[in-house]
Amino acid sequence: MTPTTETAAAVSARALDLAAEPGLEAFGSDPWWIVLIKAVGIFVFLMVCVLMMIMADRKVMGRMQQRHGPNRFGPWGLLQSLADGVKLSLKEDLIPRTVDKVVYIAAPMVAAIPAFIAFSVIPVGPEVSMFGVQTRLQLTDLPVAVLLVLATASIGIYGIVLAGWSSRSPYPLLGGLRASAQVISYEIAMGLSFVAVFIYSGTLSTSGIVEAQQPVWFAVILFPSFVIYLITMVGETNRLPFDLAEGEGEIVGGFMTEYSSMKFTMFFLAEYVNMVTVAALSVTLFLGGYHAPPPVTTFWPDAGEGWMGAVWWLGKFLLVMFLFIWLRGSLPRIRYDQLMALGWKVLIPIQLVWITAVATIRVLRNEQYPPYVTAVVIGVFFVLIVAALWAWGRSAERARAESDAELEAERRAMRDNPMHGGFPVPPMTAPHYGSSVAAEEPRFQPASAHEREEVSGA
Amino acid sequence: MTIPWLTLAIALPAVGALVVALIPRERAELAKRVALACTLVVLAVVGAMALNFDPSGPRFQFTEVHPWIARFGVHYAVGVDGIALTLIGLSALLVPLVVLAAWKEQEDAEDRGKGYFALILVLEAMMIGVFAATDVFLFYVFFEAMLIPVYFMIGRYGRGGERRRASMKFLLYSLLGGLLMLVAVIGVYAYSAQAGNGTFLWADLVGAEGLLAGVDTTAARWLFLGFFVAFAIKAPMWPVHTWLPAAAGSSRPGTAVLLVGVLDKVGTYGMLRYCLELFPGAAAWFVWPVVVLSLVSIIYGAVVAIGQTDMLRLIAYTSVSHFGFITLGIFAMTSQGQSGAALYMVNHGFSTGALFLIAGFLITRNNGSAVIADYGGVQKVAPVLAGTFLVAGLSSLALPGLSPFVSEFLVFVGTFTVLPVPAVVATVGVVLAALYILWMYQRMMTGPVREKLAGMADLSGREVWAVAPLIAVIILFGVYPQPLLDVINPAVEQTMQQIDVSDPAPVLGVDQAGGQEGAGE
Amino acid sequence: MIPLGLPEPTAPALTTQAPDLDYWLLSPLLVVFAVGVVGVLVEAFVDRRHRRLTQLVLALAGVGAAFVLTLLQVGSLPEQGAGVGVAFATVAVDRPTLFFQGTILVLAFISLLLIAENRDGESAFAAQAAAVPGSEEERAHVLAGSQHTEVYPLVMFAVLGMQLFPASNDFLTMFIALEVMSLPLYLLCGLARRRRLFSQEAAVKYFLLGAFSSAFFLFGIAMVYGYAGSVHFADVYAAVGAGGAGVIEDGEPLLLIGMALIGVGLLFKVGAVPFHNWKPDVYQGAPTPITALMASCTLVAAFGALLRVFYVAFGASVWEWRPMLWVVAILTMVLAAVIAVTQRDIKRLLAYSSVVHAGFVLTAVVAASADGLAGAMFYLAAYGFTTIGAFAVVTLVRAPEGGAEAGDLAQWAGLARTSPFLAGALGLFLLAFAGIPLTSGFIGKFAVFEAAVAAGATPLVVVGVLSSAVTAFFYVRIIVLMFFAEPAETAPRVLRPGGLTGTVIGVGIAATVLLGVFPGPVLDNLLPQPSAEAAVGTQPSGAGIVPEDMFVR
Amino acid sequence: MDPMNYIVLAAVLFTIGAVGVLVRRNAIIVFMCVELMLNACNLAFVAFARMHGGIEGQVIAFFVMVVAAAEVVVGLAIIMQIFRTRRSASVDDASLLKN
Amino acid sequence: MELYTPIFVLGGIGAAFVVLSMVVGALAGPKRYNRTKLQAYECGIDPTPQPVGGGRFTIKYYLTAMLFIVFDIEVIFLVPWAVHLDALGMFGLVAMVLFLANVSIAYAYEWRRGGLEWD
Repeated sequence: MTPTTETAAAVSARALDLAAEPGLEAFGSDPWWIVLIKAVGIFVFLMVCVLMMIMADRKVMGRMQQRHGPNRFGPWGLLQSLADGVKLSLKEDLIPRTVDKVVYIAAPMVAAIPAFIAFSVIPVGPEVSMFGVQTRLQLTDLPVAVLLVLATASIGIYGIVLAGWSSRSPYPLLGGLRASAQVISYEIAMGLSFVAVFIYSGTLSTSGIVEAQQPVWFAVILFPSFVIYLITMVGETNRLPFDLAEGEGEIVGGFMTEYSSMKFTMFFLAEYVNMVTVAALSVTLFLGGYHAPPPVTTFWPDAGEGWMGAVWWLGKFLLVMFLFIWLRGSLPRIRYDQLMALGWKVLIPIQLVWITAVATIRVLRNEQYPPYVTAVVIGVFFVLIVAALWAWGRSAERARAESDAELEAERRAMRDNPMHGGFPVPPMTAPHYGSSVAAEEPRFQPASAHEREEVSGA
Repeated sequence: MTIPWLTLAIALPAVGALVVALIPRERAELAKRVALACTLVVLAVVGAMALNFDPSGPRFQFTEVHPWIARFGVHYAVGVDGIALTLIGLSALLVPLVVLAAWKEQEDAEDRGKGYFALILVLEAMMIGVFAATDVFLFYVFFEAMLIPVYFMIGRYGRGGERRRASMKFLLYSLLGGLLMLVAVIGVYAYSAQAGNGTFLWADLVGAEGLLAGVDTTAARWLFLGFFVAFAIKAPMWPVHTWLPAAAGSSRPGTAVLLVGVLDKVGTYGMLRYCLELFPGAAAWFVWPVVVLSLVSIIYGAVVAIGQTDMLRLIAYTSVSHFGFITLGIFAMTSQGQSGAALYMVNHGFSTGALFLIAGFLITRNNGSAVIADYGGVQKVAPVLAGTFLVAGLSSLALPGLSPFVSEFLVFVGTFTVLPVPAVVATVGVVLAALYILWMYQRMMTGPVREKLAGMADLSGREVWAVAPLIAVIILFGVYPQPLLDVINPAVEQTMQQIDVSDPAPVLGVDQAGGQEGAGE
Repeated sequence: MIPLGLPEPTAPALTTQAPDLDYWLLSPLLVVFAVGVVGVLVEAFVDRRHRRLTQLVLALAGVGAAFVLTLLQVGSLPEQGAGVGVAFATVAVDRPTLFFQGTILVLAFISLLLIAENRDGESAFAAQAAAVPGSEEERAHVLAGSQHTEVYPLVMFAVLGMQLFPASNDFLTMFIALEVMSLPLYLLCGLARRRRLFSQEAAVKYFLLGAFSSAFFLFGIAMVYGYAGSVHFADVYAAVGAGGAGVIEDGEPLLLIGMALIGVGLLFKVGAVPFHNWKPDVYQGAPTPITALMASCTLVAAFGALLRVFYVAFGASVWEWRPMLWVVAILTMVLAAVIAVTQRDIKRLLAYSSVVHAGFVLTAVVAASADGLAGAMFYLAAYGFTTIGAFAVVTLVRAPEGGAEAGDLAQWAGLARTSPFLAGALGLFLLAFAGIPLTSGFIGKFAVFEAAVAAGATPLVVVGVLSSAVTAFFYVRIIVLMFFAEPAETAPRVLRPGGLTGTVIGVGIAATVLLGVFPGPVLDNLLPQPSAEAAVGTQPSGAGIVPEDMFVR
Repeated sequence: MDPMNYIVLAAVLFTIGAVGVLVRRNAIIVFMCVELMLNACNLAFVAFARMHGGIEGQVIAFFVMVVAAAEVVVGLAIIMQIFRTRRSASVDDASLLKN
Repeated sequence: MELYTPIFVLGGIGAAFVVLSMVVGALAGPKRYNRTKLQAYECGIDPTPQPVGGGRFTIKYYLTAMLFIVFDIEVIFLVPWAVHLDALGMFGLVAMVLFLANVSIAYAYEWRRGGLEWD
């Protein structure tokens, strides 16, 4: 069964040939110290981002709510989150007696570690010279880079679910379940929103996608995808208005209820790192990555070259991060059923239609069909969408009318008979303790056992 | 255009069965009449056919060959030689008599016997078919399909509490045999296909130039065994006879008549036609085992018969003994032996048929009891019944002047010339036969009349009509067997030719002892 | 070092030429699939009251149309060669395929009639499968007359899988077909209206064991793929002939393991011992119309696939797989027959009988000849009709109280007194199972045994014959019970066969008798014939070189 | 690394799954073992695809994933149903049909 | 392997940080035993008894999981198709439209029959 060494070598060689992906030559050839520098750089960047983000969160929120936010520690309160971190690490580390210990301790790690990994494929800038070595401002790239991001995000969910499960307590369990249901629901819409990007880029590698956004960003030509991505991005990271998993009002702290000290911090950290990652991904996929925005390039062709690219990238990235805070500051938390309905009944169908449209138009153009065919197809899609919207509106109207009528009927019944609908007053037939009056016969006989036997299949 | 006699004889009762089955239950009387009429028409057809049979003509006459399943080389092929013709005649004769005899037997059944008569007709069609088939596959189909009507006749319309068990025993025994035979049948086909032409046509298979000539010895012996076991079960031969007494004891006498009188003949007929002629070499090799088994059957059947307390079972055991004679005659491989065996098949049908029928009359008169001890002094109250019973019984023990004597004699003669010792042993069976028949007669018919039987009626007109033909035939062929022998002998001759055996040269002038010594050396 | 990064292959071959799917040759499959899909839409958008009728009409029309299309394709096959490969040769349209598909469609049509039977608004299926048995919710649904009309689309998908299963020409398609066939059946098994706990249990068992076996099947495919470098049957055949694809040296064990595991998967579907354990439980627990569907159509499809795999893909290594099938066939025939004797429940008994019959068909598979193929095909068709008829009769005999089917044989005693027609029909079917001449069962048995004997497997046939004597025992016992025994104390309630069930029984009887008396047209015209030189030249012991001209390669 | 190692790993995983199916009593775990077996098959397919230098094995892996997903859906539905009825997912408790 | 090495490096750094900080947190924090602290939080009332395995939750979640599986598979098929759409051309488009139509039918069924309602 074992092949001889020659055969194995030959096989490996052929496999290597296959692996030679056009476009990825720039990667995989860095010296080890460059890799190390980049990796440490990314780590530091993430940590700083998280600290700043927490601070910014509170600051911006404060401003939006006509107050100052933290302003004591460090200049303008910049070191506030660092202080928070130190404080958390000095708190008592509680492990409730009932928990499943191994899983309980592993859960925060499972949540946090993958969060770091995802950033490794984000292109921050073009090729630059780093200590005399030509290298790209991107840790690495893969033929399946975007899938790596999705995969790490999915693994992160395990952390949440396991945390909820291992706590052995109702609130964390509910929180964990809600979180996972929410994340997987939005993951589909998110994956679908990538598909349109892949159609246009023809590759899954992040650097390739960025390159494909010359001269137009995908956010422009694939605007619906972009919008949906932004929505799912918020859903994926459990941020307001979608933070049902830790909805303080109903389920205390969600899956984090039983956690304290550094373990609690890790979930927090994971959440913010994930925010950073999805924001960076949105920049990569839709906002042209490190390329300078089109109007700028017309008068400054080299705007996105070298380290300048990183600056552009950072600007876009901060914009998206600001969006997170903005949303949090302006939108109320939605109900869970609304959340699921939005994911399943709105985002997914829109995506399906949109992808079909994109693919159709793309293929029609590739195969050089005359423009009027394309126009007709677009028209057909348009009509379909309008029809769907109309039908949807009508059915929604009907449903509303129905429920209104029901409510009205209920109200009328209430008016006629105050006892209607089983208002919680003790029934007249209830046994009256200490009373000599015997309970009346129940007015409705429960179905006889025989009859039940007959209809049940047991 | 020639008349397809055989197809007619097969189809008529089949159609009749359908008609009878479709007649509503309330009009059962009509159904019986239709059944009787149908059997009589069949008898007429068979009779006409017999008259047209030319003993000096080709071996198979009235042949018809139509392709049936081309893929397996199966044909609907029928034709009769002398032996088959006599057996078909026997069936055609017995069936109307059974119908007559069973006229009132099924009154208490739910469908008032309608189904019973339909089954009899189905059975008749299959009995005629099985004897007429000249295609091995067709033969097998009839051979197996025949079980089903009999199964229902015993199980549904039988008598006694044991009938379910008995019918099941009968079916399973026969089915097991039949399935083994199926392997052999398939083997025959496989070898014929190997020889160049996959077919089941009997005529193409047999003989020195036949398709089976090239089968190697071992294979031929296995194939022979496949057929033989099935036939031995059917025949019934010791030690696979045990289903018969149970089946006969649990069935209505009419059923028993057909079962023992005709059905079991299929076994011996099959040995003669298929075992011997398809595999002559293997048959020769198996002579001694078969002869020994035959002798055991003869003696065992007779001895056990003596000890029976139930007359149906007794008659069944006598048949075991008689079938021993038939197989002995067949495997003696002499022309007298085989003629005798062929003739015995017919005569045994007559005599046993008569015995069963009369036993049936007795049983209906005595509240359904077949126990010998329940009878006594019958001849005083019902002399005709007793008389016919005596004649039938005497024929069964092969009294000279009655037909079985001729066949038994021929079997002895044929056997003695080649197998003297077995022949001598077999004579013990004759002595024992006298014992069981006469003793039974003595216990049942003579002596003081039993109380219950005091008011017993003698045979009614219908019953006389049912038995008289049999008695007549027994006496007729006892005195003058030549017509039968004329028909049978050419077939036997040709059989002997096919299997390449000839009678030993007559040993004129040399004394028996010398001949024996010569044979012994 | 193998790089973990998977290569993106250079542009796949699809790009150079637009793939051509012969939609005409695939039309029977497409029609059934379309009907299934439309059925789902009907479930979604048609008003509850009209659903059943709509679904029924759709399903019957779809299956009927597919059957007509199948028939038409017999004419459009090329004169030369066995047939054509369609859709990149992943689907083989040849004579065996069409015969199997036609048989499946006819049997499915009959089963559908049985499935559709609806007495007093009460079908054989649960009112609401999601409701816990015995709960108030269920009661409410029963009283409201809810019905699961999803049954029809599910059946259509299962039929689609069954059609594709014997037609698939590579292992991947076959695996997909296997799952498309099985998954709806798992669900359908759990939908019985009465004895829902039994039914759910049957579904779980069937599902777990089925998934288990398909995992074996899949791993076998992986091994064969490793050996041959392709999952296409023709390539596998070539690779087996050439001793492997050359990449893995000494890959013989891979092939053997693969063959064995694939065999396990297929034999499970067929229900051969020792992979038969699911059959009695599932047959007993499932709603009887579904049992009928499984006992007939699934068996046909599974054997179709088995034959194609062993005759086409592994046609060059007959000597490797033959001993395995010998053992399996003997075990199947003997053990199942012996166990069946002890059964007291009619559906379990029929299930064991189905196992035994699978053993009989296996003897034909072992033959590895044109005759074997034809014999198996005929047997399956004949058995399918008979078994559907038998299960149709089972649906009519109900326990005296509660409306569940009278499974216990004791309750069947004396059935002939009260309902002679039903008892007669069942008697006929049982006789056909037992292989009595003038029924289709006999011709089938003859055909398979003949093929086996011709291929030198006489010992197998002897075993088969003996076990069929054993099986005859318990068939006959039922007949004895029905016809000769006194009616039971608690006589079963025998429903009058409605139009649909009556039709099913009638068709069963007609097919059983017709195929028994005039099998010629089917045997001579529809089944593959041994080629002329094969008929003359083959020695009995030399069989086992699978004839080349029956299947598309 | 010798690609054959992947095959061995696949075989080991497959065996673990198979043993799990036979040994474990909880229907859900049995079911997960089946999924493990399917994934072992996938590994084998992909490894063989690499050895043969084609993509067929990878494509098959895709289809297997689909099938596994469909099986999960159907299987969960069935197991949940019996679980709701019995409040137990042990395959030993499902013994009404044993004879 | 080279393409993947940096990922492991980054993952290693992340893991080291996470583990380290958790250990530090565990060591640095005070340890003051208090029985109540070790109980699960439930509004001050004793926790509802939980069966081993975390208890049961509504079937809704299973349903969502199944739906997710179905649609995730759809995405699995869409991704390679999208990447190679230009090469696949019209055939690819038609094939995928058919596929999406089938999925949509299942989706419509699910929607109409209330599978997407969360209540």
